[in-house]
Amino acid sequence: MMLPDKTAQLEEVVARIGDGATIMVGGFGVPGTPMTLIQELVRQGARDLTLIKNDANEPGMGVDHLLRNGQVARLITTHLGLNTHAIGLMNNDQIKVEFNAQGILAERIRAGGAGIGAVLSDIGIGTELAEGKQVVEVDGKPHLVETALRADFALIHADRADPFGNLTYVATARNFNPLMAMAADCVIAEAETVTPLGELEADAVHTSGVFVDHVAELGEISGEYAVVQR
Amino acid sequence: MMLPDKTAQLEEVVARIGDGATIMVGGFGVPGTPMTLIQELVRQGARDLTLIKNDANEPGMGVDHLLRNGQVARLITTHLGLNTHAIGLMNNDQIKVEFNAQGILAERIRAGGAGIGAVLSDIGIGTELAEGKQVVEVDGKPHLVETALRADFALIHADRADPFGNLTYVATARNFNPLMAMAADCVIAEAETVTPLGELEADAVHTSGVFVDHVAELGEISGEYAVVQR
Amino acid sequence: MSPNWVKFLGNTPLSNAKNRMTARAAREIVPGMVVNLGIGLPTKVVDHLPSDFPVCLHTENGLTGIGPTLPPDQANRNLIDAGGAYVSTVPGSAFFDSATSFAMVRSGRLDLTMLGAFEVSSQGDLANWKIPGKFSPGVGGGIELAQRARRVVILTTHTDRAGNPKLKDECTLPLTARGCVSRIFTEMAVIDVTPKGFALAEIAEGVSLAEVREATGASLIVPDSTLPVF
Amino acid sequence: MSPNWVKFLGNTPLSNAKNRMTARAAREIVPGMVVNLGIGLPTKVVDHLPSDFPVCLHTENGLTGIGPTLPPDQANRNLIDAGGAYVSTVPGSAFFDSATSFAMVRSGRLDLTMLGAFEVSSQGDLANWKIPGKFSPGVGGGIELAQRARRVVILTTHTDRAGNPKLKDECTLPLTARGCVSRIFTEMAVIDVTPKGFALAEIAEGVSLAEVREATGASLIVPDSTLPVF
Repeated sequence: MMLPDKTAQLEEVVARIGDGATIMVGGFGVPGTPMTLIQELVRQGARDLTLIKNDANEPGMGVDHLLRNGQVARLITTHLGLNTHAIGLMNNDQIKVEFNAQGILAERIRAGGAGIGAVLSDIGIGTELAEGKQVVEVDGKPHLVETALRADFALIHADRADPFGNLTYVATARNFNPLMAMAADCVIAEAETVTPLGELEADAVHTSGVFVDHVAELGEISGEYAVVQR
Repeated sequence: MMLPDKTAQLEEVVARIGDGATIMVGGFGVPGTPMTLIQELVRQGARDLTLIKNDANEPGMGVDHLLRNGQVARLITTHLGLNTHAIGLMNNDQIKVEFNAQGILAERIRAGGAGIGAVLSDIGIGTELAEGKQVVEVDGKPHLVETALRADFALIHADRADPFGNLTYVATARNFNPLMAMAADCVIAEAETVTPLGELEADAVHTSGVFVDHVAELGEISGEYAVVQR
Repeated sequence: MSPNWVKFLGNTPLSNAKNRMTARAAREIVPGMVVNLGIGLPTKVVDHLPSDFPVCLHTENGLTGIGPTLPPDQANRNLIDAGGAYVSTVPGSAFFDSATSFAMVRSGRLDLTMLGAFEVSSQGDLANWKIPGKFSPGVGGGIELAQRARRVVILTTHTDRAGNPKLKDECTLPLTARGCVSRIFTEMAVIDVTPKGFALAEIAEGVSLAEVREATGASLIVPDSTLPVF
Repeated sequence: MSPNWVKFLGNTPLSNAKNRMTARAAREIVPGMVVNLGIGLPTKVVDHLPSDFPVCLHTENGLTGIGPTLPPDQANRNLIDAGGAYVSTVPGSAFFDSATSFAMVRSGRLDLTMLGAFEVSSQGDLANWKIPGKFSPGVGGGIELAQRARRVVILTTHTDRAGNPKLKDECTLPLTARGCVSRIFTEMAVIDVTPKGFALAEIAEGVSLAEVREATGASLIVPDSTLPVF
């Protein structure tokens, strides 16, 4: 046996994303945000999207391009503090925003990726984040039902990949990427380098290729991935 | 700042385990089973233990020493197929055994390690493993409440460690170890090698030392870790 | 399936009934699949795949990309499959923990599993883990494989050691999962589970229709056309 | 705390009120702790720890073992803290995903967090994420840090920009978590949250008791003995 090859052209796989799709996007700030996949999604123009992403990047970067291009209807996120433009869209009801506690967003995505229906957590009880959520008692204590999240697509940024779709991440560019790479029907990974099968050490792989549907190697790394000058 | 040192003598940390303790033990078959920590627990003799372990190893190996020494009152596990001695103890009511679906045991331990109360899963609905479990509907479908598991102690086998307790595992010796290393009040790791701080690559660490309380380097690797001749 | 693989299978020596059965079952594996093979007969199926067949074998103790089984003197003490066999890796293998392993299974990333059976009902119910009072080693990973692999096929002898049918109107033993089985491979026949019950799909060389009916504990739908022989 | 660290802090230049306040807060960090420092003032606390102080700094975007912040020309584009600062590693740092990061927080592995505040009530309720109609960037990781760190201390100016007290009988803004705050450091005082309400523990050099009372929006328990000055 040999492992199947999932290398693909980035343009072709992004073309599968249609209007109305739900899309998970990796990244926490710049690190781990799949800037090139996002730019291609802007170019191809699918609309009425639901994005699931930790943050909305900063004005003029990453998913903010999708927001500016009017492609986003709904955003499930944890914090928009670095993107005043996104906050403006939210305050003007031009996008709907659902805020989650950050670790709960991570757990909900992981639950989707793990094929479980929900997790029960007491995080946020007594705050407005608990409003409208089903409550279940465990050991006599109230817990919120935090339902699993899955998406039609996940856009992932990896440092290295192999043709089967095994992925490794570097430093804090890992963040939500390995979780989202488990939780979508179609997982598309951009990788800074795609190495031949066998070059990634089996113990060091962060995401097994079993979770990944398509992997595309980036050519030049654009300036959007660079250190942000403030 | 520098990271705290958690290196310890194996004998001293195992001495903390008292009668009646609940103990998670890593391993799936031989790989990843902390044979040396188990042998020390046999030598020190704490009794009336509840063990949480995927399997009961094979007769005369690993946790079977604890069973033969009469130290185990209760076993939470998934499969005893390779240990007829353990099955005999169960059938004669000398130990109480709770069987879990393997992936659900993994999720329950992870939930304990993740500080969530339970996961909701439909695995086992319609089978006897569902009996007695609370049922909650998610999106109109019944799910079982699979409560989080935590333990007083976790006994972990790692390949390499550093003094802060960062751990790496090799091959299929990983299995339940990283999950259990998150889910106990006192996590004790035996490592085949303890390397100086900084020698484990930060991207390749499998368990952050934040989860680990004590780490002890093994001297000679005993024959119990070797390939089983069948 | 590409004609290439069919040609290869045509050259496989079918020296006995079980070999013929596993060779036939191997044709169930489509290029690109992720497959989990249960202990026993299913493991033998892999011997009928050519070395360049694109497939990913998964084992629930934490490996994607299983390579050939090794003799004890070449074995890696830390590398086993879920049945305890000393296996190897292939280029592109990846290791992961038990929670991640079952995340793959439950979230639908497993295209196919081949399992053994004590009983299969004509509705596709499976019993393969417990015989009350006789055999109760625990369910291991069986429930999740049966309930969540996208396709579940069974490899089993047509009858038990006493000659009693394993294919029945209703299972009498504790269930592993309901309605999960799609197809059954035995030494006598290939039988599909359909909304109307068992349907004979193929028959083994030298076996008569009357013999199959006699050995089957439920009614059998037989096509009007000539039955393919394997 | 070892006298060593106290001596060091005694030598720290306390050139202004905020520096004095962060230097005092640094003494809250006990050797061996795992600590998460919130954005803003809390981040400055680390400047008051000696280079060999044994502590592990955690950031929720996936790093244990934060090293010094780097200037842009030395920064790693993939290595930031949760506030977006380009940080570095120390020997023994480890990276992990967002789910694992909050697993640490929720399961009690975080000994201490230092956070900012809009309001703190005399019962220890904290509001620090939302001002309805003015400021609602999302809660990020704040709820989990506030609700689950073993000790939560607040670093804040004693009053808001308009001169209104931040320490009050009841919070009026949406809560982050109830009853979570143990101690508050301001430029004027160190105040403990006790079962009987706010208790003055220390007072800043040059600040009078009357001034503290005036700036505090709730009654203040004052010890009979001389107040330590920081």
